[in-house]
Amino acid sequence: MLLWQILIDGFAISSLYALGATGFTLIFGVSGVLNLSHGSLMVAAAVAAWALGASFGGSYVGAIFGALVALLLSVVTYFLVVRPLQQTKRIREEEKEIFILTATLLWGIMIQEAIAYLFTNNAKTVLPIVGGVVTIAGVRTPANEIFTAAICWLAIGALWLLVNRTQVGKTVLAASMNPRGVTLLGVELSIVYIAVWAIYGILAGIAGVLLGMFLGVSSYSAGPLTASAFSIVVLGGLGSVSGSLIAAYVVGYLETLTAYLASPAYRTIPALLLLVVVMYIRPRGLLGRR
Amino acid sequence: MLLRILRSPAIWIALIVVIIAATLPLYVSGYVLGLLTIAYYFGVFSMAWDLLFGFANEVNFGPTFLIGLGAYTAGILDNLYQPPIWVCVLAGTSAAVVGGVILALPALRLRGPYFGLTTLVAVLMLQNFVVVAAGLTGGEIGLTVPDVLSIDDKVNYWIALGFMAISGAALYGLSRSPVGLILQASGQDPVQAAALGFNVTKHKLAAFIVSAFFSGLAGALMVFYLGAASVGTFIDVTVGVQVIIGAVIGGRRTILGAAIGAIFLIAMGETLRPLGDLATFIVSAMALVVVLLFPSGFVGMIARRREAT
Amino acid sequence: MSAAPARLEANGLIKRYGGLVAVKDISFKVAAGEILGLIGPNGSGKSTVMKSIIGVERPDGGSVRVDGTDVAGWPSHKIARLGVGMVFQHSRPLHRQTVLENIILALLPDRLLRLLPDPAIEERARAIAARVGLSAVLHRRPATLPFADLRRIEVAKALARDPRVVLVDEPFAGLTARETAAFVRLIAELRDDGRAILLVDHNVKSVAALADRVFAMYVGERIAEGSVEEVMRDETVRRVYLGGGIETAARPEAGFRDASVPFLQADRVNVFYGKAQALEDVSIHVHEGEFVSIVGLNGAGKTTLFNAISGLLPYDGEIRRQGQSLRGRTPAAIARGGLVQSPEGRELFTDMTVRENLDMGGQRLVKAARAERLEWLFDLFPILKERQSQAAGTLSGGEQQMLAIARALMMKPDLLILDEPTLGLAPVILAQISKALERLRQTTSLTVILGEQNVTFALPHADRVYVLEHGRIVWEGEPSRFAAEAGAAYL
Amino acid sequence: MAEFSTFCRHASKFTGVSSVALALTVNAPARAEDQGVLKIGVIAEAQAVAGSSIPSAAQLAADEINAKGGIDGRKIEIVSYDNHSSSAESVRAFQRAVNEDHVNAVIASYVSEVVLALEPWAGRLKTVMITPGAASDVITQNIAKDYEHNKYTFHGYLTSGALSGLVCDAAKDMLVDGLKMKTAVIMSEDAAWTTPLDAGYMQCLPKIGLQVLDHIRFSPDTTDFTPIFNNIESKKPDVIITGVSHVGVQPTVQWKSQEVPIPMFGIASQATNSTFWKDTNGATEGVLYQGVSGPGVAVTEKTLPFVDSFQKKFGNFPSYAGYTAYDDVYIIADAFHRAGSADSDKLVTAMEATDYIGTIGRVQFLPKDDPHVHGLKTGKGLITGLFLQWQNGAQVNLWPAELAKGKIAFPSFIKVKASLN
Repeated sequence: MLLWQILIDGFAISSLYALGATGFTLIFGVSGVLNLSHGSLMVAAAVAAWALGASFGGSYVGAIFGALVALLLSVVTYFLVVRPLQQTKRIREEEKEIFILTATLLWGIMIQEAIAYLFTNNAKTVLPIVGGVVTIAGVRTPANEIFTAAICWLAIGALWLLVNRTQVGKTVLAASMNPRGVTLLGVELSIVYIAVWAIYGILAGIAGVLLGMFLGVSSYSAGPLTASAFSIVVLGGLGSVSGSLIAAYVVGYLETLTAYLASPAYRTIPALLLLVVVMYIRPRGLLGRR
Repeated sequence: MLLRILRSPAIWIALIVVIIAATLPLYVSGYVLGLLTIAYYFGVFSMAWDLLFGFANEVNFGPTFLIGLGAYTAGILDNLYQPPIWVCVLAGTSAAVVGGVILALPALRLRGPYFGLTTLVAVLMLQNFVVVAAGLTGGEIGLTVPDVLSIDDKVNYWIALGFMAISGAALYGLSRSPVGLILQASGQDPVQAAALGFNVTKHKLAAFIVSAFFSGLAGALMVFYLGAASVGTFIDVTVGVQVIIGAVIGGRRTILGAAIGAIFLIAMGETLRPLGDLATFIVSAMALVVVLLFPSGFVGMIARRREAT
Repeated sequence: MSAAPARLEANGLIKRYGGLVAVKDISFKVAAGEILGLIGPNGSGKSTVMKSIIGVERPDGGSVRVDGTDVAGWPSHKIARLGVGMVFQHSRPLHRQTVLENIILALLPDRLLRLLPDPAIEERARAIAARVGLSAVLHRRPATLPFADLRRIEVAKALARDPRVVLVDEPFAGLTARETAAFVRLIAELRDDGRAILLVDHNVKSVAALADRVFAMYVGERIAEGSVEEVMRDETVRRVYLGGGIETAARPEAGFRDASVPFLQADRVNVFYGKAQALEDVSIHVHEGEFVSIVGLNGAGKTTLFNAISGLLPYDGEIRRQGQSLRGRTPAAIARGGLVQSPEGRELFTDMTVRENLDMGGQRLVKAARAERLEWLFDLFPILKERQSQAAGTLSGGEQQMLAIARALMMKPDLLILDEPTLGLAPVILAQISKALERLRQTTSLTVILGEQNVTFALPHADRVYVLEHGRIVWEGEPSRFAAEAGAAYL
Repeated sequence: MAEFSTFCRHASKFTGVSSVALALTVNAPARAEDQGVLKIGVIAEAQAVAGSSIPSAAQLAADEINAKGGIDGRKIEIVSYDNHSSSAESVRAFQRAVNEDHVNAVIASYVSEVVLALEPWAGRLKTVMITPGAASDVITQNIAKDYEHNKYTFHGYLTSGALSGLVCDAAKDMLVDGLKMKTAVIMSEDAAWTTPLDAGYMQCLPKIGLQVLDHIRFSPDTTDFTPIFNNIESKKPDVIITGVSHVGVQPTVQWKSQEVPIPMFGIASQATNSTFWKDTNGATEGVLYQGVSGPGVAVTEKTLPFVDSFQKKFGNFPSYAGYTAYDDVYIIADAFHRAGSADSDKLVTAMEATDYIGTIGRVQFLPKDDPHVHGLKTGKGLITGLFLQWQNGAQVNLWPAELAKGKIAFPSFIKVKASLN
């Protein structure tokens, strides 16, 4: 019984983590950018969905709107913040990393503060698309929880198809392995990057909206969300999508186990400990490429 | 080279600024003093960070790990046994140094984003520890310490100013000293530095210790200014972010610039206070503009102009 | 000379990277007051030897003795303190410090408590500066200095600890004739102080002016050792650098239709890396359907030239395709325009299958055209057909090279640039690639520029040959005349 | 970035005063008698729902008093400071209030953390401070521990201990007698104020006949409450006794979305906000919470007039801290009047003698020898509090019976064994 509960709850939250981290790691893989405004994007999506859903009632409309907001923001992030830094000649290459980190961080804070200003920093919960509960293996589970997991995997699946079955996706993948090679084959890298940021935006958006339905968000969540995506991606290995997926489940279940068996108060600690250990023993993460 | 330092206008300007600053309490409201007192402590945080980033070329995302260690150790000690304040401050500082070494020793092996990452994780760990060990640390509530440096905001102001001035002089001097040179070389190109016979790891570790020393000391002192310590004030990642941004917009690799940047951030946040929640938004926006358009920061811009000639 | 006691002695040095053995049992001695030239083409392992000596790499076997002390596997800073100085090829001085400070830095003891500057050190720094000829610019910042002076700073730093052994990496790269002369004098003086000096470079010629002895390496092994003349005469060396008796099959330049407006023309192209000039007034032209080889040692500027043509580098001068300037077009646009490069190092998508790599090349072709093209390529490189579904990264070096060429050909290029296709490949593979090139030459109107340091491979396929040296075109002509006219320059 | 040092939005307004300050030493700060004005500093969380009512309510009270000619002819001036819910910023605000703006007393914050950080400063700067909303018992315990130093602090709101008592009183009537409930699980956030609250629960629940099956404390930054609810459910209690303030929306929403078949009953500060229904998309339907006030509930004859004028003036309903802040101004003013001076020590003595009918009941402070000295006295005839329930979008008061405005009712997914008589 308890086992089943842990299995089911852990699955939902892990799927959410997985979706959140996938886009994050994708961006790093292709353009080597760790986007610290990640959490803010997710929150923005959720709040947008909440605001629209509240005023027009339609949860679907709200959800889609939320995802679009994230998409928009992510593309803006690329053009306004990341790209100028990547192209400037005034910063030495080896220093660009810290600049991009700082800049995306600032950008994230701006988004977060804007949200707090416009919608206060109370926690918001998006009206779930599906309500009610179903009983699986004796565990009464909110339909929304299952819905969340399902959508997450649909999105991840879609991403997989995109990357492995379409020309665009293949190009993106190729670019992540060898940007120079792609250029020499007549592909404009800038277009690839825009595509990637767009894909990332949608993924983050969906994750954000689902989070809003599942657990609720407030502008305060932005930091923790970035942090968790960050640690998951590092745990899985920077740039390795499959790595992040695995890591997401490791973290998700670790947290759920702790919450059930020890105490909800210690939820995040074992995951952090694991992260530290991995950092020291195997810095490039579980499936890290570099 | 010592002469060069004395000849460099930076020092003289800094000296004059400090002297003027010391007279502020005579004609500035206590509220402004309180604001500057905090700003000065942040100035030290940022300078200590700049020594690591600008010279050792190591990005430490966890300045608040060191700051927090210093602050909480001092605070807890005072809370439990009420020894003289200086004992607590000393203890806090040493705790920060020890913690710094424990963090740096393994972390220095890591390259690229990983060093920064480890330091970030260290902060999260500390934060969790403080919350979990609520009995000792006051947890979410924060910690109230029985003793304070002074209840007179002028005195507090002068302490902070003096402390910042001394730390600034020390760190700046260090950065311009022979070891500073070695450190800079080690940061820029470890292979070449080693080929010149320098033990790169040793120097980076030393830099980390110095940085930890000043961060911890500043943290401990700040506790005894506020009479309270809370995660939100000393450990939260956002605090670290503010420290880093201060250093970056002030001008990395300039030490003094870091202080200016930090003070600017806090002063700005304050002047814009009437805008309420928008204040933080605008300050972040300004900082972002600086990062994007003037990557070498306030002081960096001036310095560059001088170098060009 | 071998009688003289060895200052620096490498004995049975071995270095492996995973499976590949980069250095196979290398042994040599350098006596005090002697200059040894360590030469070898790219990938010969000479740099690895150098790194093993200064402790950047940890040798897997053998010993490195400095005046008898075995330093193999020591951390570099210990080796440096024992008296081994290194002049790096790429200088990275501290940009915010003056020249003097940069030299002082090298003189500082490795102590943490060095808080106050020591006037004695500054004196020595000035002395060293004077010696390497920097006195005039002591208080300038490196950013404002010419390239030669930056190199001088490197020499000064290497001298700081008064080393008994000095390693110099590509001593004259990027220097003008006059500057080179000055450096020859400088290094000669160092020898006369009784230091042991190891010059590391690509070919005999570049160290001929200085080296008392030369030690030649090829794919990790010693191939020759002796005086400059001996090594230059050595058969193996000549084969490695010039190839043996090569039969050439050049088609006369006049025979090409567009003789009036060349298909591709580079006109007085100059490229700088920072202060170092990588290309100096390089002018070449290629006719439609012509096969042109550009031979030159690694570092001579071939890749730089190709990258300029592909639009990957900013350059001065003009590059025209059928009379139209290529300036301002993105690399991708140039590639789409049919000017395709198969780059040095191949740049494959290693985690993708062979087929996926090829499809990436053919992505702008319609399905039918792509299939037909694939057919043709599989016929050209049958091995790729078998390997279709295998990850590119798992292919052998030769197969990877074929894939790189095939991938470029998938773009249906008008002009194909092949940069170092033979790098580190076994002869049998070379034969296959050779055959493929020959077929392209016979059966297609494709224009090819082939960049090579391996003359054996470069000449047979060439209608014309350019020799590139230190960023300058030093010779142009039919392959048949190469050995006679350019061989010496090339060794 | 959240940590920028703080100060109220009217900074500029006071820079004039500051010049006066210079001559004066800090340990005996100049009170504002000379200007014939009584200054009360208000340090609160301007953007938090509960905190935002504090300055407004205080201002309202001041205006009323001034309209009636002030206290002994002296006007009352409110000086308010936004502390961004941060102890550090509150300390700075407090220092400025006393040293710079020379306030005579301070009304501070609804967050226990903040008040605890300020308490020693009230002692150091010898300035009367009263909190309209913090609940931690530690505040009063500190006074008991070192009365001479901490006597300047007053607890103007119910301590957690007191709150637990009130919850038990209500639970006795509504759950045990009304719904024949036998068992309960305590669920509270891990924060300063809940420690004594839980202790109180553990002690009084069995007394009224509710057996405590389990006691769960969770970190205030918990977002996923699934494990907690599942855990509780596996214990099969009749009711969940809550102690939540920092969190609120998330547990409520997940309680609904998981259809946890057990009612929630107890302290839920956020549920007292009128916006709570929208924030939770109506998930709060059926939530039972303790309050000191409620829409349309006339606790005393002063309650409704206050709510009306508050709403007229600010367009929304006051939070629970609003009521107390309003009363606190009157209490301080009254103490001024009786002390006949703004000298802090005289003021303390006068405050201790307070007997005042406010908006939430009759206010008296516990005497010096009490372990909760300077805390509020509770019980019949003093302060009893209310018990309300969210019923389709409205906050309906159910307890005490004489003030009840409706009957207890639960959403369909809640299984209450006993019939709702």
